[in-house]
Amino acid sequence: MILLYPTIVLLICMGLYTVLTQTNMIKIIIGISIVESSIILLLGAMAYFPGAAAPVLDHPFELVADPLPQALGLTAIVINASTTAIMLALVIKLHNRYDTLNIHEIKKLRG
Amino acid sequence: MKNISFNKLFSFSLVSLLGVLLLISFYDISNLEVTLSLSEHYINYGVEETGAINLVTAILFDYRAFDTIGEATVIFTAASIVALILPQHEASMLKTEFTPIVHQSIAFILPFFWVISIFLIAYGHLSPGGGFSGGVIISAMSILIIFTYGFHYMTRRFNVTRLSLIEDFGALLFLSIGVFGLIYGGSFLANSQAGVYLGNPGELLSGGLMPLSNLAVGAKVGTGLSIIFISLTRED
Amino acid sequence: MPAITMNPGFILILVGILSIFMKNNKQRFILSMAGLATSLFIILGLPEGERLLTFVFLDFEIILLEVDVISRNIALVFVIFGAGAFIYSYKFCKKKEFPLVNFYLGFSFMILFVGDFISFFVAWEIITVSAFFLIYDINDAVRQHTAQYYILMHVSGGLMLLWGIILHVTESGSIILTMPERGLIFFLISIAVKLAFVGVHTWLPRTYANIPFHISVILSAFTSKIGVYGLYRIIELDNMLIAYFGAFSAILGVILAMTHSDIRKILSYHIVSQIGYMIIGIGIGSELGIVGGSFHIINHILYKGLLFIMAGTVIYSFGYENLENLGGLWKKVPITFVTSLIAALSIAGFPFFNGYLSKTMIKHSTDNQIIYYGMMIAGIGTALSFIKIMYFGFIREGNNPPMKKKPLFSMRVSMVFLAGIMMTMALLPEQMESLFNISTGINYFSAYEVWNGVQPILIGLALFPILQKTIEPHPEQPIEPDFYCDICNSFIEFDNKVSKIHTGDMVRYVSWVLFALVLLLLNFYVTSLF
Amino acid sequence: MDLLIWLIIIPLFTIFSIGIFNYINKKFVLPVVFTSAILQSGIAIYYIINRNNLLPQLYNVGNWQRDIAINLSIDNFTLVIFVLIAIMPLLSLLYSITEIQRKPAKFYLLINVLLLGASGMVMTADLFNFYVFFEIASISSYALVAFRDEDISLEAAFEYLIIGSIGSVFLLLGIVLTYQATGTLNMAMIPGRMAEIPVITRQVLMSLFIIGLGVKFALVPLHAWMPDAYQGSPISYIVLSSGLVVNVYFFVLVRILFIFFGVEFFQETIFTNLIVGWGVLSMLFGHGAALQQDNLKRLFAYSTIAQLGYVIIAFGLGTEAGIVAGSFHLISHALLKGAIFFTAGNLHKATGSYQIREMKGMAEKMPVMSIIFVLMLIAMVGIPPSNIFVSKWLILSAAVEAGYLLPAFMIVFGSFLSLGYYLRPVITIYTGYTGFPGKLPLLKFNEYFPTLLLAGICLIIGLFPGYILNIIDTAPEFLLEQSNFIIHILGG
Repeated sequence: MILLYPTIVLLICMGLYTVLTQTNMIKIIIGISIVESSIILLLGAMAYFPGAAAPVLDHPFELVADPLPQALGLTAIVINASTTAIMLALVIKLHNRYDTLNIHEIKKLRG
Repeated sequence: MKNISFNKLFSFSLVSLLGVLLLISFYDISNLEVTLSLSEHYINYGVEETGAINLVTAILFDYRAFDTIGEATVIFTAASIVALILPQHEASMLKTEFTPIVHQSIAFILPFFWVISIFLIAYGHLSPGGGFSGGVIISAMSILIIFTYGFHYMTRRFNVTRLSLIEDFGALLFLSIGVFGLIYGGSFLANSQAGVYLGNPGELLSGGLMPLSNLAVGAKVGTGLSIIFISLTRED
Repeated sequence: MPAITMNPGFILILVGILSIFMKNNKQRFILSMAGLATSLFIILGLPEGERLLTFVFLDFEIILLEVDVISRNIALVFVIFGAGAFIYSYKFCKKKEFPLVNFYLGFSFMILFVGDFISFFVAWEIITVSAFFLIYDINDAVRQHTAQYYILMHVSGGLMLLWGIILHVTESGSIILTMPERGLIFFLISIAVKLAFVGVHTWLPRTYANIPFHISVILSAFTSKIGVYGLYRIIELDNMLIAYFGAFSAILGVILAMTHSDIRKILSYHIVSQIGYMIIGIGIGSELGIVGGSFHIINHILYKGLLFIMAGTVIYSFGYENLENLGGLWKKVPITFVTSLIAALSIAGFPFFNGYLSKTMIKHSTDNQIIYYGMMIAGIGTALSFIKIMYFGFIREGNNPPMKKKPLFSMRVSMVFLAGIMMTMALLPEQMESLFNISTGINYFSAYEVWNGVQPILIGLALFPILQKTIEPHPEQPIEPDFYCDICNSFIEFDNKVSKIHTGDMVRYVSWVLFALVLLLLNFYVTSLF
Repeated sequence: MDLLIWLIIIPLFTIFSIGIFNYINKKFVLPVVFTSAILQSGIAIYYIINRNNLLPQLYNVGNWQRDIAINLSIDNFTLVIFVLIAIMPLLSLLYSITEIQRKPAKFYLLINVLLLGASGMVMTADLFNFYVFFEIASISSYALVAFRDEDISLEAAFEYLIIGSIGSVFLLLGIVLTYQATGTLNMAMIPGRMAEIPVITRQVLMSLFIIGLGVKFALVPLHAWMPDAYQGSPISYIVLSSGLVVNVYFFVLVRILFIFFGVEFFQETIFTNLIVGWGVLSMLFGHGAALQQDNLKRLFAYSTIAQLGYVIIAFGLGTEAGIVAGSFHLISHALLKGAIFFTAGNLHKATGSYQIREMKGMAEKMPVMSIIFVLMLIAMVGIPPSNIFVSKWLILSAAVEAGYLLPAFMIVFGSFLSLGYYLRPVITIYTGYTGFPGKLPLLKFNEYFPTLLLAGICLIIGLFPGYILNIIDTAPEFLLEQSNFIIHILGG
């Protein structure tokens, strides 16, 4: 538990660093996915208490994990997956048009 | 070259500074004394109010069903966007030829996938699972089919148009469940509050309209993700 | 007859809208004249000193009609000159110009009678916009530049006015047009731009010398006078400083005028100088001074308009306006010569012409020696520059340009009409004073006053042969870059820099987002330490 | 009557059923889309007209108790956006009939998703539900930017997607941390819990919200996507974006900041100065970058950034007058910018390009559109009697009243800068005609009607601002007084 927050922060930083330094568009998308996943990890971590049971109450429990962050996490996963799908679709299309995956070569818009 | 390394250095310092600041605030927040009133209500009264023993499903399909319909819209939109952005082409990106062993074993496995997905959807309110997980497994089926038997095999049976019709009907089903709540319960997406028979918690037919919602969402998510995958794999 | 209580500006605005739908120039002309006649009728019947036509806008009371002596007299002369200008120019006005001129006139009338800051500002800005479209021309790059310069200058002035009004309104809570309680300097800057005070006068010669002559007739007669009227309405200071500034403006304008040789440029710089007289009158702040200043506005509208009409006729008939190319015109266009001689004598303040009356009034309103001698010097300069125009343009037998077209009948009518009105006014000083509800007791035609009036002209005549080298006509550039162009260029430089940092590099944009977040967080964390 | 839920149900039905209608017969699509758009406008207008006896109104989704349910609410501040919901989508759809020739059904679907997101974001009183609607609106925006399927639109869409995702990640982080810190997602219950949190933590949450939402309404320096996105996307989308969606994002940020943290908190922590300064920066930067754009769409994108700067200043003052002024500017800018974009699109029909230098001599070919364009550009500077004049007047007097003299003066200076760049299209359009290849296309009813209608509305608002001011003058009650909002959501 003590390493939980550093891990999440490390993941966020890794993702952002990937976005900032990589030139391959797919890798940039991977970076963004890492950041998004780390926040879902944060949600999951929030739900958990030491010794808590899963929130499926087929019989009474002393301590139950918080079900709300799990539900939120599920929603967030779906949304992130959709965004990632759109990103990938755009990358395919951009690759068709510009014939490159290097983000620095896609610079028609400026000024 | 010098320029690039400067860029990396800048990015590294920026990101690490951000990391330190975030870490401090994470610890600040985790040290707070918080009463989780919302969750307490769900845990204490969830089962008796909604009739579902899986609290996550109870939240997703009853307490916060409004979120879920939004989320379903997101998937729906994403599927149609991907189909819009990527044009219809004939050939497939995946040209791998597999041996008959693979073909046979996949054909053997697929019915189990089907059963699992139906189980997850139907028992969503009773055990871990639900419309989303079930839908994902349905889409995994279509991914497997495309991988092993090829793109044409899949599109001969289910092309995108037909899949999106199924998706449309799934979504409309979910919406009409919401409108049912509006008519009988006085509020959009009212489920257990609409006076629907909740059943005994733990039985298959419990939780009011929840199994039906799960079914709608399962159909929607499964077809939606399949559309996304099919569209992404098509290429010149 | 029952009087119509109505702001006469609205009639002309309505006429402007209607004239869009008219078929030819004659119909538009008749419509405009009818509009002016209606306005004249309305102006004569307006009750004085009441606040009428009020309604509420944004919790403020808008006063659309508030008449006093000076605004009514200026409005009367606006009507007279408007009629003259329409007669002069209706034959060759373009289709778009009729509505625009009518809007321009309409809002000029409106601004004379409004009683609150908001409608004052509205009219002030719309005058600028309609003048912009009058100056603008679709096929002429010089006029496009001019129009751009004009609107940038005037809108910046207008924004200063807005800022001043905002400061005043938040301080006092009322928008009635009075002496501002706060932000006086912004009002002054704004008015200075409008009335082409020295330093911000650059738009004036640039504009009036580059547009078609019939439009410069209209613009020159009204624009800067509205500024002076604004000065009279807003600034109620008996502050000699303003009068000194006026004297300074009068002298500097006249010096600039002498060094140019395009007729319209000389006339334009002369506006700067004559505005100085009006500022002196209003700056002195005594009743006589204000009446003198506003009487000078009236006179100036007439004779400066007539002079611009003269310049227009010369351009129309000969195609040149640089004095270098002109000479010996008096035989060819005698009516123009005679009427413009009357105007030139008026502007120089020669006795028995109307400029003399108002100049004498202003002189009498103060004992201050600096202003007296300043006006004297300005008078000498005025005399010199009009001797220059008259001599080089009409009398000198130099290169006699051939006459391309005879001046139109309508042009001659308008010149005679305006000259006649001027002479009538000049010879009836008592009636003029009664129009302003004032009795000065000055005997305008006594030998002492006449001698005082003639002095600068005689000095000018004496100096003319001596200074001939410096005021000899020379060719001129249509547009000269100046200080304000440099300011604009520096904005463009700044903009280049801003625009250059958008390189199209997505990663850079992402790093901006992160940078902003880090900066925000750091700011909060650092401030929390203290 | 609880009509507000229909603002969600109607677009949802349209979204889900449009594919089926398109499959059965393509002729059904337009009537369905327009019926739904008219119904949505009608609901918005119904609430605007009956504001005195209906508002504030609360809707419990799912009929749960108020503290655990997702609530939808309409109060007087929401009406600011409802004015736009009533006007913009219908006109934008009308305009799109001729503009969108390729896959119109998809376009209508995406526009409806955008509308759903916008109305959901405005009405919801639940933080996570807001995030869902936020993503709904964002996702459809990304696709609409890419809709024209040109190189630049794809590039812009990808750029917008990357920057937008980074923004929404921080927004999600903010929401998650808020939940962790307060234990609730109900917007009305958060303020009470928030007051017990240490100041620095509140400020961290605040900055996460600002960055997450600031990306969307192009707060400098998070604005870079906006000009690029506008350059490649259809006019109908741009009008809806700059006329409604961007304003919605801003609206929500304002609501979150004022309700969660409270105006006293800003004044204690000098946050007001920061936000006003940021508004000034945004405005000057937008005006500066617009000065030499050659593409009309880019130019107006930068000008939108700058105009939102004014709104930021006005709201940042944190006074009642400031909020009314900011709301008024939000509305009047949206309407006028919509009209300007429509006109630019109409001019584009003749030239086939949005480059200003290609528009030479348009005045001779399309005199009516040109004169409207020019008048609207001049109105945009704030020359009376335009609605922008009224809103600038309100903002200026609010700022001076609150003692922010320098920012107020910068607004005046910014107007001067904006005149500089609005003059360039004017000058070019009214410059010597060089000749177009081919015949001039005739404008159809659905192309000039929205333009003229919006321009007319702007003029009417400029002359009689009371119509709009009457609607929004009670808006500050639900923003400055947290207790009003809390009582409204949770009950007495």
